[in-house]
Amino acid sequence: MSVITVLYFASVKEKVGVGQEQVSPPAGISTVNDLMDWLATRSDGHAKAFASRAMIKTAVDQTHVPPSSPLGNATEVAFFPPVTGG
Amino acid sequence: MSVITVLYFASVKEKVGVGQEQVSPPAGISTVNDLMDWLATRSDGHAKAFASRAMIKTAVDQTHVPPSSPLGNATEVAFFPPVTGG
Amino acid sequence: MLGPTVRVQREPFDPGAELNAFLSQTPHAGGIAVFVGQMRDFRGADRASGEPVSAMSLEHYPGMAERELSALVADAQSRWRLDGVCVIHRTGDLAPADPIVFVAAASAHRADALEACAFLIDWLKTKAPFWKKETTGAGPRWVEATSADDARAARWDK
Amino acid sequence: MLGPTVRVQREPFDPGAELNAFLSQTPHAGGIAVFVGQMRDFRGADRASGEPVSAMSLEHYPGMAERELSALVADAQSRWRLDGVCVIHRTGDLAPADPIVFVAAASAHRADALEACAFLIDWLKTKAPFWKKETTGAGPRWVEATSADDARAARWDK
Repeated sequence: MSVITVLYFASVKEKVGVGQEQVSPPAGISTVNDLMDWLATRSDGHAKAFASRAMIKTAVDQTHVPPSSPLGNATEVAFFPPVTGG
Repeated sequence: MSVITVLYFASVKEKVGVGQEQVSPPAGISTVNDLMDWLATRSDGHAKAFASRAMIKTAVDQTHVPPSSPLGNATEVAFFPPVTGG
Repeated sequence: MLGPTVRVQREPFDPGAELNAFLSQTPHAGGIAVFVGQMRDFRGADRASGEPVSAMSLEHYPGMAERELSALVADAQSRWRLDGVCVIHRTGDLAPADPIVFVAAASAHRADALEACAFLIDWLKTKAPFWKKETTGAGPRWVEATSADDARAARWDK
Repeated sequence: MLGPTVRVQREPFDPGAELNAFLSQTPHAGGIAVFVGQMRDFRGADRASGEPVSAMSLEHYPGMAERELSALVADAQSRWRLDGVCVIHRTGDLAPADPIVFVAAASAHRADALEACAFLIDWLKTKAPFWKKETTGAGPRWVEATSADDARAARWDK
């Protein structure tokens, strides 16, 4: 699988400790859920960020998707809490 | 019965020919409907104004009322078409 | 909080200036909903099929117009938690695109502001004693009330 | 008609100036509905019982925020007949009473404008990637999404 830019926002970013990273997930990582499982193993911060999975929203290539979505040829995947703008 | 100020607005005013008049209705004029019946006899313009009774709205002392309302001690009665502001 | 603003005036008003004045009076509101009605240059469903309108004259019932608007504002204040309300209505001669009416409602929470604003303009349209006369190619003519306006107002009947 | 306006900006904006600019672009509209969200100086249901808030910081997802707002505008345009739409959203550091969001919708008829405006702010609140962090006496804290916002947005689900 090619390189994916992973973005974190708001409380998710604070837990992970960075706002952005480039990752190359191993074979078998085919859905957003798979990606979260794998990212959670990268550091204590990642583990903490992905612990409350129900509170994390996901976007693939800047479009909201459910976590069961396939990654396909995604180049940008974002994780963030429920939005609170407006 | 004492003197009542009668006001006409918009198309009703144009038909009656005046915007305002002081009237002293005879005994027996006890409701807004009675007043309309009596006013309609005052001139051809009045008759024309009150011909399409369903299209006339009424206010007694600056409050919307149905035509069956008693006049009571009203000092100001207004007749006008359905409102079209805003 | 200042009391509500209700104005019926022959002079033109500036919607942007009115909005900023209203906002300055409601600094603790989270949501402010506003409706501006302006003079349309056509009659009917849309401009393409409508009859051109070149001028408008707005008659009102002095005294009752202010009373009725104040009563609508009081009703809105009893239905929703509002930080402020403002209703301004023009009378007299208007040109196309002139602002006719300005309604604003402010609240801690947006649902109250949005609903109060819609309520105020819907009820104003069916209760406040104003009458529009439009000038078209066929001359001046009184605007007729619509059943759609009655239906929208009826949604708010308790 | 000009295309819709969608702006995400760090700079403050002037709601009155934005309203007048929008009105000048929609001279044939009969009704213009506007919503202004401004920074509240308290958390909770009302100011009397709420926790004071002294500052706010608004984070957003650059790129997706603009895309999502444009998609909401396109959706509104497909649901209602609109003469114009404008959405402006602040980011960065805000002070109490600063305008956060400005939404405007113009139409020949007021029902379309009022409904489109309510739709836009309701959906913006649940879909546009912005996050508020409020500073209270206990320090900065992320604002949590509310089920009331979800419920309001769900009213518009087709």
